[in-house]
Amino acid sequence: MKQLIDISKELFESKQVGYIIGYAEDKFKRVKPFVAYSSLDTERFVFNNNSVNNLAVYLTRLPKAKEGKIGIVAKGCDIKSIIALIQENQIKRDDVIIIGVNCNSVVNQIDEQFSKENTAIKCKYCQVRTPAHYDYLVGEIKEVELPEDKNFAIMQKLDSMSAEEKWNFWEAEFEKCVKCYACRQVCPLCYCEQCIVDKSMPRWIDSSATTKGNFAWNMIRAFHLSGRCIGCNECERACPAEIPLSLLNRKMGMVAINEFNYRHGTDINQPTLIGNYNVNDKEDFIM
Amino acid sequence: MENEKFEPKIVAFVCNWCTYTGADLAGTSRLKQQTNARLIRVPCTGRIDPVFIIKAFEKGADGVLVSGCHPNDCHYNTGNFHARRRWIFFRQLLDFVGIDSSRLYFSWVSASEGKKWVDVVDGVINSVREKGPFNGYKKLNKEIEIPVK
Amino acid sequence: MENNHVHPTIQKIINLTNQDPANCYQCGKCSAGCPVRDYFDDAPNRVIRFVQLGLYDRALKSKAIWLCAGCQTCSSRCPQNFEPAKFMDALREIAAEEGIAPSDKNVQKFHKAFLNQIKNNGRSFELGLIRDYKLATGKLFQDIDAAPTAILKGKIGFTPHKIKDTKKIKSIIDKAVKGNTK
Amino acid sequence: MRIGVFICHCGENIGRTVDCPSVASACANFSGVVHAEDYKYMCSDPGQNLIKQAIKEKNLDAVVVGSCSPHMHEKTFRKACSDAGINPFLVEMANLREHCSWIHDDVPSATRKAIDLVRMLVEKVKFNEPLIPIRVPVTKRALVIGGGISGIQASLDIANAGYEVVLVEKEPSIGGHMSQLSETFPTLDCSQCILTPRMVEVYQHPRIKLVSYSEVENVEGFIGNFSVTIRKKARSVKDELCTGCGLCVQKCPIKKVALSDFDEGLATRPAMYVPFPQAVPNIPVIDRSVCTYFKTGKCQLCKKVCGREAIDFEQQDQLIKEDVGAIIVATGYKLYTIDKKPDESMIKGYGEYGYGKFKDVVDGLQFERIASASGPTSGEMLRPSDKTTPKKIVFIQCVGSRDESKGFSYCSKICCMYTAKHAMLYKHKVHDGEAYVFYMDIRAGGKNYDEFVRRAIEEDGVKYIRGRVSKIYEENGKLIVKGEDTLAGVRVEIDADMVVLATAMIAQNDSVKLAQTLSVSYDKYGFFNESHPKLKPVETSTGGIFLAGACNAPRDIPDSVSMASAAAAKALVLFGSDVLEREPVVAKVNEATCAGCFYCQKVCAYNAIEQKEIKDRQGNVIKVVAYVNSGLCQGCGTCNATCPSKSVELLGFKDDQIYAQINSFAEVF
Amino acid sequence: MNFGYYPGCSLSGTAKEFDLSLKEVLKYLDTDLQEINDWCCCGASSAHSASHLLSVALPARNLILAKEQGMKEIVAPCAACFNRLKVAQHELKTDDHIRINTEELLDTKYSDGINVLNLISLFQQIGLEKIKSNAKVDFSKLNVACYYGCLLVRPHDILKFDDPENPTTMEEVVKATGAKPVDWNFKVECCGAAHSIAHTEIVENLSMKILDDAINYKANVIVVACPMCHSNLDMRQKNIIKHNPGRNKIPILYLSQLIGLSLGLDHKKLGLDLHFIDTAPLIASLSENEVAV
Repeated sequence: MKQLIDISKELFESKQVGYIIGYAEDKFKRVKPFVAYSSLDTERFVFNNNSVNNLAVYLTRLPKAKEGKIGIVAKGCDIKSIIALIQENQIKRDDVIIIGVNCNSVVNQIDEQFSKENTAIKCKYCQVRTPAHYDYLVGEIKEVELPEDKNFAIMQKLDSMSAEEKWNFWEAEFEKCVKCYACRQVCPLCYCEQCIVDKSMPRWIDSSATTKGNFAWNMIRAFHLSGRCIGCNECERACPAEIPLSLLNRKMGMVAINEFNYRHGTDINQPTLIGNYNVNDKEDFIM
Repeated sequence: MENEKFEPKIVAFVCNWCTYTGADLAGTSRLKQQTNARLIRVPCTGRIDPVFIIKAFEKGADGVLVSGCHPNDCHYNTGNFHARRRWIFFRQLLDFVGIDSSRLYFSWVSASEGKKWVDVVDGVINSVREKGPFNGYKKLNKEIEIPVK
Repeated sequence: MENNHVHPTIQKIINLTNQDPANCYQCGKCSAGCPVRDYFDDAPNRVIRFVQLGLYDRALKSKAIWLCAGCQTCSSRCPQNFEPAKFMDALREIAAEEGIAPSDKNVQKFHKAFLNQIKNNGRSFELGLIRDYKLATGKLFQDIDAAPTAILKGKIGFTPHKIKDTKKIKSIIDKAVKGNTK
Repeated sequence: MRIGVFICHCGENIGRTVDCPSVASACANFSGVVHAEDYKYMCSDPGQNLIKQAIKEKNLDAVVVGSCSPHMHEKTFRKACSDAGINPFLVEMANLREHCSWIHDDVPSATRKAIDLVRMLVEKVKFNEPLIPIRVPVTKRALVIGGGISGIQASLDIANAGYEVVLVEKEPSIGGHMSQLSETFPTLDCSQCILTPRMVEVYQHPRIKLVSYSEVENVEGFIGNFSVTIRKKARSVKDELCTGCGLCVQKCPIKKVALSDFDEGLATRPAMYVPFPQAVPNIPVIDRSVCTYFKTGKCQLCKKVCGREAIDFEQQDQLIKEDVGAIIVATGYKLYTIDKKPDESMIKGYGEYGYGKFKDVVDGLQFERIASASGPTSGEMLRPSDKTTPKKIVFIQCVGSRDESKGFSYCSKICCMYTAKHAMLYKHKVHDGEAYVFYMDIRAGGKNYDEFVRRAIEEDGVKYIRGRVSKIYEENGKLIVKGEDTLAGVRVEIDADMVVLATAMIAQNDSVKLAQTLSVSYDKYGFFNESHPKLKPVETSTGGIFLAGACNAPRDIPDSVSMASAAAAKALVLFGSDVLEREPVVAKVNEATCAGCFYCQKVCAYNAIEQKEIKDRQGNVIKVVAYVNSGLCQGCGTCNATCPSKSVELLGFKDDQIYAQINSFAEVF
Repeated sequence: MNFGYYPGCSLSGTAKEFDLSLKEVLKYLDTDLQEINDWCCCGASSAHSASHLLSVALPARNLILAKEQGMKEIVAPCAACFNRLKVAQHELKTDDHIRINTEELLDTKYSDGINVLNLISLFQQIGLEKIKSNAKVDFSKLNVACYYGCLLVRPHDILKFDDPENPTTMEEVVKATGAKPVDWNFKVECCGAAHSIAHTEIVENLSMKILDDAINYKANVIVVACPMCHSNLDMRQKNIIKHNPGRNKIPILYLSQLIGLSLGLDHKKLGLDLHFIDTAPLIASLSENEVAV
């Protein structure tokens, strides 16, 4: 923690940053996103198992710093979002200073105590506990115990179902959706100025929260994130209806890996999956 | 109505240069086919947005066919390559939510493949007919029609 | 590569070699470079041609398929990436299966004797091999001058090295050679 | 909106299977349709007049014609409606013939389908917008890339028609491979004798700007409006001062320092050189890699002898810009030199033929130089190793061609002819010599071509052997050629003195890079692709760029010259008008909603999407959005489908237009 | 260094000296060989003449044994064995049909992952520098014709070892001993191979051409890496001379024997006395130049 605060202070004092996005505790001792605008503010910075939020979302939401760059405290997974944003022209690498943090897993249910059972889904298959890309690196890696990947088991089970069973599964899930768009708001890669769901000429997706419209919304969102989603799972965490959105995004992520051996947000210079092609792309499904 | 023989509704999105022209050739050659398909002409398979397909299903299509130029034959050089990459994701996504691949078909049909076009269209119609109506959306459409008390 | 319109013999060749004789465009490079071609009745490209024409019998009765040394010079130089050496192997196998008498008995008897050695010992045992071959062909005096030197120098042992699991080897060979499943 | 629907019977063609009157009456009930009628032949003059009349009488503002394929009569009906005052892009066609009546038998269901098809387009047309054709001015000036016979021909044709040409050649001289040839088939006239006058004509032509020793670096813009950057490589000689006296070349002390490219490595040249005596322009080049001055800082002999002070050791590469309206690509071919197989494998070409190992195994162009009067042997038939006359010579065809294993699967087309020519030239010079040709098939399609081959066999006694050679090895000073005569079924072994390999014609090394610079497509071998193999053989996929000669596929001189003239004609057609009109089916960006992810830019095959900065009043950049250059956009709509927020849309096929069609594809839901 | 070892039948019989010399040289170069327990014959050219399946199944058995015995890399000095093992590996990897049939026949699952080395690639792994720095005998006057035969280089697509028309890797090894490789025509020509017994006349003719060319290009010795090639060039040479009187003899050495000689190892232990064509004159001419250690 001291390391984090020291670096942050130094960044302010050397006038390199305009503000730093990080985590701080509120008066109820809950860890929340916090923007430090001065050296003094950085005293409040914390990082622990409750630092679950993907702060990269603020990079496109907050106004640009008046002077200096934007500093951001980020876990390995969050840094993938930052790289993705750079790959997609949303920010320039030179405009951010990334304070990477070694991460020892974060909570799933923020209201409950962190434990082996209460560990976020993404941590169960995390490969970037030590970030792969950063300007500064703080914190230490400790041994962590991970629970089994139940999410994956559900995905496999779904894969083995018949079309009708799958449809029924999702119908039951999507029925619950209230179109609050929390999933979109919390997603660092949902940076469109006007979302397709808000478009009325034509209205591709019913705006009322009917199951039909919910199907369209969730499918289109998953499709628009195909080959792009970096798996931070903030959408599922934010969903008040507890729809297992991670299943959709993870499925598409696996397509990207299996068909193209591609992981978005791992390399700034890597050509994006959508937007490029290979003449030898698989086409066994095309008559 | 219930006893009426099921006739599938098929929407086909085809590119202007290869498949649409191939379908023209099927016509000029008087190659007979079933009447279930409705073609929507777009310049290129690159123009075909997956939302079109979702919308077609929502509107009652029992099957959707997407067809364009063979690889390397695209009138716009690379449109079909980009389309193909999208399809790889989209069809697996649809399959995952329960719209399986026996309702969504893809084909390359060139301007000279009138016969292939007929085979593709009839093949799709037959297999969707065998599969039966797509009730998923029909059920949801009904739900909307019921007035809320 | 399965196709209904293909003749069963061609299909068998395709299955055994993963290549279609139609690929050959008869340039003759295989025959030009074949080291044993001068001892053949029909040049390798002709044997392929027979098969292309459907004259399977002529191909299967050809001496060439038995005299092919398997050196693969042809395969490595074929401009069509066809492998005549593999093709010859397949024809030999088919000829044996169809009970067509080999047009070169020596070669066939040698191979038989060789496999017999493996069957009995799991390895080839040269003295036994030579003995078996000579008994089969009646060429009792061939190599009579070389053999004693070899034996004298300890190059040919008197007793075979047997492996432990000869039973297994015997059953493998019996199954593979008779009831080829492919 | 007031829509008119017109249903055509096409005589019996539609009317037989589709009940046209009931289609028309069904359509009359569609919302927005104020007029619907059917007629026997809508495309006939009375039919068109019917439409025009209805437009005026019913004050229509959109039209749907249910008739044949839009590929057939879209232009006709758009024109008719335009005459009557409707914007042509407010006209849609429902394909009731090719896609309905001709492919169905059952009248009720075909009629139902016809109604659906019309309805879908009625719904679409409601969202159509009037579009105005895009007009772009034409720069009436052409760029020709490559100064071989194709480039020369195209340049002369365009220049003689009165337009300026910039001719770029990467070598120090124009002339290309044709200048290396001894004599040409099937007439056996001297290649240089017919070529050099053309080269001089190019040089002296007032409308041709020859830029030699230069390469095209970058191309921007679109049909009628290209901006080209050319890299002029440093010659170390000021071309505006040099008179071509040749004194510097004579005095250059580094005489036999490098192998001559022009002589295919069979002769040497000095560090300061002109590739061959008739070079155009006749300006020497310093090969900096071998020049003593550039290596040690001493010598400068050339500078001392030059009376014009034309030598410039400090010269740098220069970038020059040219604006042109059309580009002709005539970059030609390269001979497969078999030094390396074009893949990662460790095979080095044709090891079995000993090419590169045995000095007397040469390729086709090397033989041309040996046979040429201007060549290293002054045309005397002497073999490279010991300069003796070969008494037995073997020619092998299809080396690298029709060879999937070590070369390319295509036929190089010209080798049959040039091998016959080679064998003849040999026999004409060595009367008592024996010439053998190993071939697989003789492909001599062309005027007087097969007669030429027969002449080689019948009059000159060249022995043709049908079969490929398997191995060549050296034994006691002879090259033993092991082949097979597949006709006789016998092995042939020839103890030859010299062997000539007719190696494949392949694409230039940098052809793919150039294709990418020009945004034209290319095949897997690196040859540039024509737009249509039959009907657009000289056009490329990019408007305003044309192909000539062997850069498109293996091709001989007469074919290359005719293709060059054809390409020139295409450029001249373009120059025939002052402005170009293009269909306005192009993409357009909604800058308000564009988030600047630029996925659209990635998928665009035409580089038509640019980045545009949106600034506030103080001039600060607020955001960067996509911008479509409508001159480059070809209207595929891939950007539209890729854009997640649908901020870029393809005019004529906008989202609401397609939505309307999907929304109405069947009667009952 | 440690490698698995698949000697093959010949090395335990007619090519005894190949086995002897290889082991002797490797001992000197600190390299251990661990023989695959209970290996069987690879089937050589006879198996693929009788059954395609058998030609895969026999090598597969050995590969499976090697894996079970914890080996990752095995050396197959005999070119024929090397070839059969590599080809079988390739077929098992690329053709599911043959893999399933093989597994059925052997009653075991096959899994890929053994790296098969031939004699030359073994020495490449050990390091030519090691041979060079340990060379004790002056070979500078020795002209060597390197003979690869068929099976080391063909089929190239599968073996991926050296250029199939003009290989040079064995020359590199020979150069490390200080000897001079000659550039000749028939490095990869066939000697008649398995016809040695059934058609001696063919083998004699083919081998004679090879011997002639080597002598023509001034070679003092032919070096081989294949027992079949050796027996054809060495044993058959006697009859060739008998049938064509007045010919010169040329000794045939295994590559391992040549290296052993250059390392100054005991001639008897290298099995140099076991050849049909006497190697003594060659060795004698060398020892005149032997340098003191």
